[in-house]
Amino acid sequence: MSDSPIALEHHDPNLQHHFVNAEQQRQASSLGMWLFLATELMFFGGMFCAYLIYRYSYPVEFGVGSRTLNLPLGAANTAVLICSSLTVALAIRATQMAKRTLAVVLLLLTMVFGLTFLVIKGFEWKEKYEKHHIPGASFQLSAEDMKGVNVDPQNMQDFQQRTQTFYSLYFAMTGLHALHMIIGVGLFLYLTYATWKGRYTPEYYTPLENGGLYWHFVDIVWIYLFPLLYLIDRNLQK
Amino acid sequence: MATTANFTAERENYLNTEYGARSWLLTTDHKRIALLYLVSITFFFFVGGFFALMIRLELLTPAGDLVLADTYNKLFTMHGQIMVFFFLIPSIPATLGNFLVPMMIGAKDLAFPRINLLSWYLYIIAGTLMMHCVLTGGVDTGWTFYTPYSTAFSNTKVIEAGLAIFINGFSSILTGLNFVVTIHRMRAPGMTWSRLPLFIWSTYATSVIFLLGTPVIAITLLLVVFERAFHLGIFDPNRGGDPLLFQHLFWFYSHPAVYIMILPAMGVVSEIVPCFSRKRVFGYNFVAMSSIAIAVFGFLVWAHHLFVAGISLYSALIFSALSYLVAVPSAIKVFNWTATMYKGSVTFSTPMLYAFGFIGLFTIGGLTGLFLAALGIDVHVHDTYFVIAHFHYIMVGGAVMGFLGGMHFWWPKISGKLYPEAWGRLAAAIVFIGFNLTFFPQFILGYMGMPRRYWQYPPEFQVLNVLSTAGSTILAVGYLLPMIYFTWSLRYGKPAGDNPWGASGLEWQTSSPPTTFNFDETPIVTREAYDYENMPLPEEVSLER
Amino acid sequence: MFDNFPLWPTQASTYAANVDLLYIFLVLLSLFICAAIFITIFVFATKYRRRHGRLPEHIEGSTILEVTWSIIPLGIFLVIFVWGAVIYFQERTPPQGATEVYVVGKQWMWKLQHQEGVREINELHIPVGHDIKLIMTSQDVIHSFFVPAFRIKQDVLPGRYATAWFRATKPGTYHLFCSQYCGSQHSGMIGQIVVMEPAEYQAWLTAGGAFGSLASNGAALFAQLGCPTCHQSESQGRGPSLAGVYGKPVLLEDGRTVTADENYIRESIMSPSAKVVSGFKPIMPVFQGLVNEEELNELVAYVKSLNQLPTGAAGSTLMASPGTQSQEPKE
Amino acid sequence: MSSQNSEHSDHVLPSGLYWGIWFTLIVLTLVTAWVANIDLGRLNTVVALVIATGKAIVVVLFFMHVKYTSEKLTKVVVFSAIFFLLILLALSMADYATRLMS
Repeated sequence: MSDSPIALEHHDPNLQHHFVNAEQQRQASSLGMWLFLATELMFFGGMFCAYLIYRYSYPVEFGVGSRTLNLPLGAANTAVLICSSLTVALAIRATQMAKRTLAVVLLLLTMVFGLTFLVIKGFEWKEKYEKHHIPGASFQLSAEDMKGVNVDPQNMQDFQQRTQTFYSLYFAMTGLHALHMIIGVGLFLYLTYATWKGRYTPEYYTPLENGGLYWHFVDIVWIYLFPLLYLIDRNLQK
Repeated sequence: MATTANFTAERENYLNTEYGARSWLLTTDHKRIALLYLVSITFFFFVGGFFALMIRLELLTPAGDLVLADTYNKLFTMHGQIMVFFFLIPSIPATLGNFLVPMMIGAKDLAFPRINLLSWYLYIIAGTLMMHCVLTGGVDTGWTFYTPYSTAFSNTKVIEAGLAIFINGFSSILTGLNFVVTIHRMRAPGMTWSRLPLFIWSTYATSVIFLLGTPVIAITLLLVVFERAFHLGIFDPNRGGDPLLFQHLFWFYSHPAVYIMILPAMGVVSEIVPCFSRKRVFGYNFVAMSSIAIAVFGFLVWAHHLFVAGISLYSALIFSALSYLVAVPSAIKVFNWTATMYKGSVTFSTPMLYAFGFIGLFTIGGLTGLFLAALGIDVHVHDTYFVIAHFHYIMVGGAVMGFLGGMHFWWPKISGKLYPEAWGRLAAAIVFIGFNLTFFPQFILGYMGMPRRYWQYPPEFQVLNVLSTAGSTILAVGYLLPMIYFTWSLRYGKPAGDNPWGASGLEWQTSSPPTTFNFDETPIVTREAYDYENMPLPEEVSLER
Repeated sequence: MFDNFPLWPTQASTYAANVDLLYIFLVLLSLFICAAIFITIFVFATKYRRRHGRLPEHIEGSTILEVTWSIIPLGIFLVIFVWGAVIYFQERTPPQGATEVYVVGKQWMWKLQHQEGVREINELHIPVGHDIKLIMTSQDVIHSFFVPAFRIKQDVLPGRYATAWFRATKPGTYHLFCSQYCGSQHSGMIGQIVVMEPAEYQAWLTAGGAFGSLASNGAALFAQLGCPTCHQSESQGRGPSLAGVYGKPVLLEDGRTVTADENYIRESIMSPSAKVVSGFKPIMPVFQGLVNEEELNELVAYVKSLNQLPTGAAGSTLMASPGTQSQEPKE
Repeated sequence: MSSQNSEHSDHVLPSGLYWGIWFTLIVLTLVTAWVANIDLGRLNTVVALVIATGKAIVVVLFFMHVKYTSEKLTKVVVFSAIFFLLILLALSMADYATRLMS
């Protein structure tokens, strides 16, 4: 903070006029990004709060809903996101070491992984639609969905409604997560272009670093969504 | 001093370097953005104020005879939404905060000037959407959007209003983010944390609430929009949801939001009182830390809005107890402001009158908060006019008094002109009298049992309602006056000079109006804040008498 | 004049006195604190106002003072908390053996049912000195059952039961308000609690309600058929208000005027489009075949009973001042 | 002076570390999916959350460089965000968990 300004850095094209030096500018950006992630955490936190309370209130319904989700696809998506996080981290490392081509390749890979995730997610949603698992008038639970759970036919309507709460949260949470992924891919489109143009150097790569932080954050949200949505009472399936 | 002041108009400053709409709409200068905000929030203040007057006029008689019931419901809903989200929350932070934060800490601008402009545009987009909603039918859910009424029963424009407030939330978040980063990273050499002006401390605390609270209301309203638009079942009991969950999530933000409104006003008062007492603020550390304490404790008390809503007995006990914790730092502030005047040299200039008004009204508002936090009493007065009176004492008596006090205090810096002091004092007196006449009767009404949001009411409540309506017209005059003489002073006001109050802050050491980058050279701070013992008395103020 | 200007709500339940005592304590405490602060500010501001030749003193602050004025308020707050909590605890724990009354809130009326089977709308008759437990739910949005004279209030949520209890201490008629905003006619969702001497109450109960079973059954039927959706008390609805209409001349849409006698009411129920009231559209559904004769009689009796104000059965008769009883539809 | 403070030049982590983290995360994903099929009663949820938290911590510390940052403020931000999230979850859950008691 109290670094003395270095005369040379006033000519740095990346230094904005109102900062004293590049270090101050970088620290400001980094803090800004972390604060933004803190707000993102609270944003998803509202939904996690809803999830927690409904899962506590309707444990059986959530189990039924969870078991209808496609576990292999969910697990595959988790792996895809982890891979994309790795490529982001490696891309930043490559930039730190001034390996521009490697960085561009890794960033492209990141976007490919990101898009793969979205495509798989799309297939999952399509499957939900075909199975009438979208909340609303056409919502229906088949006998297969209800396997291993006995519900008094009298209570079936209430049961279906509460199960819809699971799907409502599922779509809200995965939908907003996917939206973050789309924004992330857009962000990386720009970052890849800027890297390719050689705008980031081992001395200045703050935007890339911040983009990486965002991407990892979105990854972490999925790391929680996966067990919370896909892995409830799986053992009752057999 | 007087001779230099004559030349201020010709000196280069942030107002005269560039002209034209483009230079304003694409500016990244925090001072110009502050003025953009000032104009926009003033607009919304008068829109919301108009709705308030309509509400008061309807309540002049017990029968619902001025407007239809549905219209009345829209009036109080949009009064609340506009005043809370489009006036009070951005009021002091986005105008005075934007203008002063960089200057007070000796920086050239906020850390992210373009993001600052973006947050104004987000505010304008949200505001336009809100006005579109108002003009094409409005919304009638109450500003609280309680489900399932908002998601399944209301047939008004809930989605539009919800999205407007959702977008506005991002504006708040970005403003808060900018402030926190600026205060951490951009302080001038020597500006240590213990030398920060108290306005900065309170703005910092406010920004923390912006960052941690606003995302929760954003997602909550988004879920309401989803539930209404896509028939998801999250809060509607007919679709498996729980309306109390909505209330939890809503108040997790909306209670701290009260502190978003009051903390900056407290910061303003903490600047005004030492200046017009010519004394260091009493107990600087305690006043600074109480701002942080209010921000943190503010997050622990939200369910005291739910005591009769059906939450468990035990959590009601917890939240009632926690609610009293917030009262302690608030009390500390009031005591310290009072003690600051002890053995000082007090003048009754307009900003000081507003500060007195703030302390008085905030004390009453805070004390009636103790009533509401007491479980047994809350059961009776919850959702009655007692609550209305209480939070208007905090939000209008507190936040708006603080805003007006701050506007009068910093107007010479913002515009370079002096407003007519006599008119200023008159307006402050009118606001104070009008306010008390409007809202004090509502405490009695509330304890009598008059519920809020009532379009018509039993005749025995009429006398108090008439008093309240009478007060509201006086209050309206009091609010119009400053707008008139501020505008007047822009052209005809006497040049203010750099430091008309002889105040100690860094913002007073630059010219009035300041240059685009605030300081010709980055200042180096060597003194404590409020070092009034070593400051000469200002000439202007002593000439005034 | 002062009949219209009371400053204190009636105390009519065992709970009310406790609440008022804490309230008075808090009012006195607030007055004391306000006086202390305001007088101190006034004294400081005048005694230390700016004078020539007197400089302010340098004072940093005082930790001892700060701690004192933090701890003392905290102690006082603790007392208020415990006091308030005790009252709340009492309010939230209904005594054993309380008489149960079922309450259903809907847009925009209260439906109440006694254990004995008597049903009431927007009105609850109860004996003085008995514990009454309300078991409440809502059909649509959140409402709130609020009786200021008893100092009780409880939100009524759809999809679950909420409870409240009270013991009335004073015979009389008290306001019942809905205090949670619930839509257009939120302020019309009011009624009254009639507290009676036990003997009087027994008489009322055996008579099947104060106005004879016919009218009150009709009232229930009126609600059950959804009539109040349109026929609201303040002529805000899609249909004309029925309060006080019986026996009065009615201007029709085609310009004729008829007297609203039993036959007109009956005809309006069975074939509504025959004689439509001026200013309204013929949108009322036909009830022929939906109600039998007995029910029809009950409905007619109910509409007639709306003339005997202030029964309050149709809603907000309490509120309307004489000038607003007009039957003109509002613009 | 400033270049020494900077994370830029002095924290280029070995790529083997990143691959190791990646391997750990993949293994933990497989483990959590596998464990879910075993009946542990209520422990299933606990195990799933512990594994998820473990994965999240690894990502934050290594991929997001929090372990290596010289900046205390980053850690403060991370902790306070988690703290306030837990307040939201804990205090609202406190209501639901005690409703049946009264």
